[in-house]
Amino acid sequence: MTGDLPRFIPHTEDDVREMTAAIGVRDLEALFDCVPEKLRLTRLLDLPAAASEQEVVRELSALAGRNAHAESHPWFLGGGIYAHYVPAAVHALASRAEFYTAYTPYQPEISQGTLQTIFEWQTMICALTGLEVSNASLYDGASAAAEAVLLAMRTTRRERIVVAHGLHPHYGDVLRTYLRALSVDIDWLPRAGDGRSAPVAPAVDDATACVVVQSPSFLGPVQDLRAAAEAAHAHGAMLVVVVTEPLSLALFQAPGALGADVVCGEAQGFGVPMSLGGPALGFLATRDRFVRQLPGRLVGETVDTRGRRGYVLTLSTREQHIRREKATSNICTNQGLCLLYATIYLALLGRIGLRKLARLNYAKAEYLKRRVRETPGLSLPLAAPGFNEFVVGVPDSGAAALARALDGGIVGGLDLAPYEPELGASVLVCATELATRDAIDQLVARLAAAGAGAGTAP
Amino acid sequence: MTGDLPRFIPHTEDDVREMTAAIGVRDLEALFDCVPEKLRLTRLLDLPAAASEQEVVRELSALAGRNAHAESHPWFLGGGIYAHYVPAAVHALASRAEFYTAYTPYQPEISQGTLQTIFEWQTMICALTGLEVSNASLYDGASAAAEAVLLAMRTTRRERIVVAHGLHPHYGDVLRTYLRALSVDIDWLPRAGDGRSAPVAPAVDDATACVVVQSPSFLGPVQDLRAAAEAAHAHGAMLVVVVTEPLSLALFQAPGALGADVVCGEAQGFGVPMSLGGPALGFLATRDRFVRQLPGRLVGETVDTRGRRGYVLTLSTREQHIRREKATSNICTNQGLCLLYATIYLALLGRIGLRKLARLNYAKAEYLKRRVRETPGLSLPLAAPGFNEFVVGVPDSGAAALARALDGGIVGGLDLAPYEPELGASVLVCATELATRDAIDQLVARLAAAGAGAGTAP
Amino acid sequence: MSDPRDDCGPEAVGHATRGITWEEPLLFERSVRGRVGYSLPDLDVPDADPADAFGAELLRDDLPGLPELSEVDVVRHFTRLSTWNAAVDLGLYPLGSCTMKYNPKVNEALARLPGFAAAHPLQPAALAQGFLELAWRLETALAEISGMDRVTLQPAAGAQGELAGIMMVRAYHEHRGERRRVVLVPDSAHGTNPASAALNDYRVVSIPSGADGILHPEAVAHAMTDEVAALMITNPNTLGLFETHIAELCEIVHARGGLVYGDGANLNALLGIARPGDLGIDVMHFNLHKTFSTPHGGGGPGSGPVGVKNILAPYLPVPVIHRREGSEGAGFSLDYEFPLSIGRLHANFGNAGMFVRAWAYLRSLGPDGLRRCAEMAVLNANYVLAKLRDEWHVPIDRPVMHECVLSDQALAATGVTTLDVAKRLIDYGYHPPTVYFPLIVHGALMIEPTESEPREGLDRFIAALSAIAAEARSDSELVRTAPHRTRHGRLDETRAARRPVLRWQPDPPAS
Amino acid sequence: MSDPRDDCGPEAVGHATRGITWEEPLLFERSVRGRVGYSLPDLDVPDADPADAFGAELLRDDLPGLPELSEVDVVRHFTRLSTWNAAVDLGLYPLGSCTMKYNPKVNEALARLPGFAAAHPLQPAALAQGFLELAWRLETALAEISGMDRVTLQPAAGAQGELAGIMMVRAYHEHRGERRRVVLVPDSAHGTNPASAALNDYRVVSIPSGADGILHPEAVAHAMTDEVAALMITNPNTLGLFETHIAELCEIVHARGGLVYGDGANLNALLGIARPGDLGIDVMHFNLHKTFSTPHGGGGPGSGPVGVKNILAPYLPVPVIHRREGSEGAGFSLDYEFPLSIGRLHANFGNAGMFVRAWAYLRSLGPDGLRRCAEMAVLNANYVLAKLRDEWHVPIDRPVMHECVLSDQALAATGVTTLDVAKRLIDYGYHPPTVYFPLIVHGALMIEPTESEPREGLDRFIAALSAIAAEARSDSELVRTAPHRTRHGRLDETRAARRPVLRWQPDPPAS
Ligand SMILES: Cc1ncc(COP(=O)(O)O)c(C=O)c1O
Ligand SMILES: Cc1ncc(COP(=O)(O)O)c(C=O)c1O
Repeated sequence: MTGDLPRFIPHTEDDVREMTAAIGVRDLEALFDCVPEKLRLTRLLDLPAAASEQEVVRELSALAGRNAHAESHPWFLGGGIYAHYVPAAVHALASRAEFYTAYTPYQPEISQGTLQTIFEWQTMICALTGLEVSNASLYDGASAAAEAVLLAMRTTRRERIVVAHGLHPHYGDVLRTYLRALSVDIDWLPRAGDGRSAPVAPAVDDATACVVVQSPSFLGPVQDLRAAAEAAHAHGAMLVVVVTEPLSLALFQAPGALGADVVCGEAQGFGVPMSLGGPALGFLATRDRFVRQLPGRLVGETVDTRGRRGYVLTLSTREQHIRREKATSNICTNQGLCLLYATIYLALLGRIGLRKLARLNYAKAEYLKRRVRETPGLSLPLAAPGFNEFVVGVPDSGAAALARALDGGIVGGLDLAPYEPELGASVLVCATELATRDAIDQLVARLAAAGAGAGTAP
Repeated sequence: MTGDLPRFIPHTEDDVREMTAAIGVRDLEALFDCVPEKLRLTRLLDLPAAASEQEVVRELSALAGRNAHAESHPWFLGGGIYAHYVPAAVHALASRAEFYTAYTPYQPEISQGTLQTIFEWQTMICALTGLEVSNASLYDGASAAAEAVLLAMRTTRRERIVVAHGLHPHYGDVLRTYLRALSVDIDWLPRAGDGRSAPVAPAVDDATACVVVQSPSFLGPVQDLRAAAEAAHAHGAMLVVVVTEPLSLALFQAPGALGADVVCGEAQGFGVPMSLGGPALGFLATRDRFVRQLPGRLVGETVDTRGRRGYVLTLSTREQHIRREKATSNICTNQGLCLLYATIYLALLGRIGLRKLARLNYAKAEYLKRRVRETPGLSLPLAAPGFNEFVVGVPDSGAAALARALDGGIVGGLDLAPYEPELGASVLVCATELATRDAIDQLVARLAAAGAGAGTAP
Repeated sequence: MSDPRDDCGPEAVGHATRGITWEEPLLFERSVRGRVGYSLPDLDVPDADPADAFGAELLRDDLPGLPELSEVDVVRHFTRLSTWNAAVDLGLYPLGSCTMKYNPKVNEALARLPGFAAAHPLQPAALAQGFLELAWRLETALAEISGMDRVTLQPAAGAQGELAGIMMVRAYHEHRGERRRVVLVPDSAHGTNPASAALNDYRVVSIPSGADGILHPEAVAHAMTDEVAALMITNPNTLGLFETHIAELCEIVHARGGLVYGDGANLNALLGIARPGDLGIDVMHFNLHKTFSTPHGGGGPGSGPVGVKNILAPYLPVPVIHRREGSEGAGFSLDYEFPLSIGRLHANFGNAGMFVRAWAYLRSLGPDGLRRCAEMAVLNANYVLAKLRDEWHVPIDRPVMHECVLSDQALAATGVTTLDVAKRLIDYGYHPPTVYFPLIVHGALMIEPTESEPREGLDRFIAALSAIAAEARSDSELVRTAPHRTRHGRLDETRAARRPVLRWQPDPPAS
Repeated sequence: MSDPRDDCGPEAVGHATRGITWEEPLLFERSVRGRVGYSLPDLDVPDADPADAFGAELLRDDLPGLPELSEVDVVRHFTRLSTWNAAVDLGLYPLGSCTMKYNPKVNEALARLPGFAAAHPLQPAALAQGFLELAWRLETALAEISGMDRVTLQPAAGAQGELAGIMMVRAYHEHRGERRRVVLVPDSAHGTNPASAALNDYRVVSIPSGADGILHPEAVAHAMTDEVAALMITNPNTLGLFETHIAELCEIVHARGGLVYGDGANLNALLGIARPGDLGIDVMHFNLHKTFSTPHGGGGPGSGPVGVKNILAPYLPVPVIHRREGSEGAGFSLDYEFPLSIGRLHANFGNAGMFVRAWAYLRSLGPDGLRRCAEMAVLNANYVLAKLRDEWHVPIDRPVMHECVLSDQALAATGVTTLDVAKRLIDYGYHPPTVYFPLIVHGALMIEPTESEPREGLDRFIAALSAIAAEARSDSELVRTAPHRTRHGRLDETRAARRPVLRWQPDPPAS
């Protein structure tokens, strides 16, 4: 920059002179007298010199230009973060400075906009999960799953966990990380032939705090939640259901209605930009009786001095700023703005639209499945039905098949080799409302064989 | 769309039923009984069927993708609309719905945001032009120039106009269009050798309503405004100065200080997106004594019932909604939102920044000039100095030279053949703060000769 | 709070209340010497001193009139200012004749795409095919919607459209060797109509509306002479009434060699229902910022395309967008070969950014959606009328189209005027309707709900107007001193006009 | 208006007033059967009935808990809600410990570029080089700023950063065969510190701060045993004081084999002035949403990168971004080969969108600008303290760094508490400071102006606090019943906790 002061630090040299005088210090340097001489940095930081706004825009636009994205390519890559269309109204409203330049609504009289939004979110998450209480977001689906397990351990005072096959592998990693310090024994169940998890019943015992089941699973199949609930409850354990594609909640029976005690996961699919997987939107809902074990912020209804309805943060005795080492979680800053995105999105899609959208996703995936079935060289290794994502067996290797798709300008899905090697050459593909029939036909042709074009479609 | 109702027309079929009942009509059809049967359209309009939001985004994004723009190419094309960097804060603030979904502030108590902004704009335009009163925008620079001439004709009750050479040719066209119905005699002055206009003095007489001088001229040169003012005033005529690159006002003496009675033109350069030339921002300022002849809206200061300062639309007896056929202009809807863009922009750049930016533009243009001078095959046909834009003589033809630039990914300027054929093979090039030294070197090399690369730069 | 100035009636009605608002002075009063709100790149070329070329006296040495502020100051300034406005996104804005419909958000996002927002009007047509195609499609769609043969998008707003239209009328007559000097304008017309005619040096003759609020053939026949170049008509008119005699009126004018100009400001009521071209209109303007949902921007920009019948096509402003079939798909170019053209009206294409929004809107609605607009707009206006008919005076009580007009006559005894009602509506959270227009209705309150308002929203608005009527009788002072909830009380417009203060000036330094 | 509840003192001070505000019910109360706010593409493939695969009982037949609204309803709903918030863009938000600095607009625009906002975490590294380079550059810059050797960006907020940091500490000790069970935390620490330690199954031992508000070597030495895994220290601490004994404290801990965790929430005060790594800190977290200007989003998202010295590098969470020099420039890949890694903390990269904003911020400021942040933040805090020292009780009156802490003790006689002062500040247009934290100060008012506030803004804030102190003495009722200007009066938090209503439920149908 032309040696100008930073445009968003308002102090002029006159300000500095008068303010140091008012404070009674010699100069700016003197403000740091409390920092022992020998601890002070005696050089400038070794960082690139300041750039002007137009240069910063150029630099970062160039970096952005070197990333593929769902608007530059037909997109079949899911695996926990989903490419859905986000209505323009969501961005327009979430960009209101009163929302995004505020912080946690500690002072309700001047934060009702944020508080009412959270209350609306809590209400809709309860409706979608079939449960009674939802918090005001957690970091992401993975930490939400870990917090759910901790909630179950606190509630049951047990330390054994059963994890059904199909939990997102990264969630599994995060769960291990969160539990490392605690002496927890985790039983990871194998996969059944149809792609679902092996039955949980045999694994549950009276020492089990909870059974964790992701449905639809990482590989796509919808799991048998009712059986899992019965097995868990038979031993006084809790059922934690994990959801990574929230849109599936609009199609399938609410996990709460099938016996889940906690439903948690990732709500990015509800109108939050993919943004390389973060900021995302962890959610967690449970039953009223577990509310005092709930991690994170919670908003409740109350009245003001004039008897007028309003909203406040409540039951904070669960939280770190009051309970400190005895808190239900250490979370403080959460994913509030993503919650706003999702609340606006759900308000727009609503009772009817969200179900229609889920059906649309299902139909696209089913068509893709059919085309896979019809196409020599491709296979459907897993028989269990799912929502908008499933495993496709490819002739050579996942990497090769995806490279062919990319040659056709298509981001074709996720190579499963690093995740489920025993599935052989396969990719995880996801079809949302953004997938056109033409793109699907192209994808199938390219996954199947080198050089093949959409021509192979009937 | 899936046969759904439009998402932004809220009526449900129940609403329709109950409302028609309340009105006492049979059905919707009956609401149009007042439209004679035989005049009604008996078919659906022949338009493409409704598309979903995601499809509309795809379609229009594809169309947008087929236009070159200042972020996709180094940009040296000006000629009345200028590529300047617009700070992100301008867009962020101008996107506040309270600004852009409101209309003309007829009701001041609920429109102070818009009114104060206009008052601030009026103040800054007065400062920039060196005049005393500014209106709240006109359609664009061309209609502003036409309105200025009409103002002068009303004021002087004369019908002869002298137009110095260098008025933007499109402005000249619009002036002709506006004056066609009135019996006006327009004297178009020729160009002097140095690129400025031939002296105006000889052309002015006692029948002359005004002298119109654009400075910097369409071809770049700064004109002799003082001489024009003296010549005009000597015969009781007014001097109308037209400005198409408003940033030049930050570098040069205010036209008002040099004797201009009206300063008008295009303010797009002040932070308004180029947007293919519209919406643009016509401005017009004059002296207090001519205020009753001013076209367009005007905001003034006043107080409310509690003595608190506030702003209102004022002196509207000039306007069509009061004066009808006797109004000073027929304008109603103006370019309010563009005025907001420019007011925010000027607030950010401010007293110091705007001058620095002008100097930056000048330096870039001077460097480009120097490189042209040094480069065999290129010439500077016009000697008179200017601001950030000037004419470059090229070896073969403007079209060929610009095609070479485009091969290098550069939008190199405007081919002057259609505008100033007698200048021979030449292009009008403009260098703003967006032009990097490297791009300038590339441009010069490519304008000069086929295949030449930046290599030719020292 | 119990102060009636503060609390306006039952919550059921009061759609607004009082809350905290931030104060904010003028930019100039916030300015601090040396404060920086800009950031400019370093010079990567040698600096150049303009004094070398111009000499100091031609250069400015300072810009004292501009402020010095940081980005933080500026952001807070305009964010706060914005909170003082009413807006469509905050609530019903039933400004009659302005069609303040909701502006779909996706239109804004699309208009901001660099391919539109950062494109230049003078870039070669080959580099602007996407824009030219969009503009061409929009022209074609507007022609179909209106029943016109050709459309130009150039006029920047309705009034400039009128100007262009009347210019074409003039060119048409002149080309046929006729020098007609009169334009007929109904007394209910918007001010821009006579103003646009006058700008074309036409003498304006006003035609009285009938007692039923519409034009009658006799009135027009009586005024129609060979001197008359055109009749300017607004249909539906400014009372919200359909001009049922339109066909006959056009015949009368045409019979004497005149043309009929249609003011399309109220086209919203006719979308898919009837087409001006089919009614006999020869030339008309559209207001993209009304009928086609481009935002009003706090006063503009608008966009006023003009549609014409073939007889007027030769006179269209240039350039005209031309579509040619090419080997690989269609191509678009700019055509200047219109020898009879009235010329240019805009330095470039007009308000191009509005074309993008309007086209996105048309694509979102399609033929059924457009018709739905008209139906719901008319439904809403008639619903409001039906619910208010008993309590309020309705000067001309007939079924309306997109808007209805009430008057303050029923409140005469209370001393409460239309202006008072408008101001009191603000306390209830509504932007007031258009007031005192059309001029032929004394104390007019012109209400245009548009199709964007849901039924329950109208019910609240209706309840507010009823409550105000009651207040006028029970506590007229409360209404006459409104608004009470806004940051400002009623502003003194007379004072502003008597002692005009039109810009900020620093107080003389108190030395 | 003269009601003191409505008009707070001289305009000079009152930076806020009352204006109109729109009411708005819950989404669910606005819902209307059959209303549509979505638009979905037609099915271009055969429809498929999930019942065929799942049978009806596994499917949902309705979503009664969700509303049915049009886009207009939704836009008005959230636009109105937004107007009920205080925000940095509206005014000073001096929430202590949260560093509510201004969020430059360009950062938002850049984070919304499709190349960032629409990119996927699992796309091949080859298709995400721009992002990986940005993340790598940010890591490198944070390391330089903090004096740490390596940085991970994965933690989603400061608290998760603490968790990660303490996990690494734990892994470090365990790898050396040590099983230490205690973490030392000063009594002035933020609640997340003990909570994070506890999540790692550490016993938390609280260290008392000295009378001068900082930690003393004796106190730490006294608590330091071979059982202690780490000391968690916040520097500057939550009283805004620099821990002058930091070097000695670190030595004490290191001498007994412990490590020192630095809570970087207050790093803003040290930018370019001193580096935690040079002070002896072994591991620390950054809060990008504080120090590096990413917006607080109404509660989040934040971002809590963690920096470590080389001794802890083997334990960093995976994946780690790896940079390799390639023929045509550098390339970036994801490295999972960290056998001793604590593992993953986030399903993906962490809050990547915040990396973009933070990097844009760093590029905009450069080394001089960063130092300027620290200087102006510290200048502002000391200025506020200097101006309020006489009127307000300052529990520990020493030169501060980025924030200062007052208490309500001076008002004890008036019965006005810190909470009352906070609420009354709202009437003056300010978001209240952090209250009742740090816990060691009774009735704490923790004020962090940050560098974003101009001097005259601080003067107004100071005047407001003085005015409130005066009001407390002259009309304590006015302060104890504040706020008065907001849409809501003081809300009953006790009732909310006693009878929790945590979601909306329809009233039982009155059948
Ligand atoms: C009936 C009528 N005609 C013409 C106009 C002028 O249109 P514009 O404001 O776009 O110039 C208006 C605008 O309010 C109008 O209501
Ligand atoms: C001193 C201190 N430490 C830690 C934290 C926790 O950081 P975060 O909210 O980002 O999780 C905070 C947040 O307010 C804090 O102020």
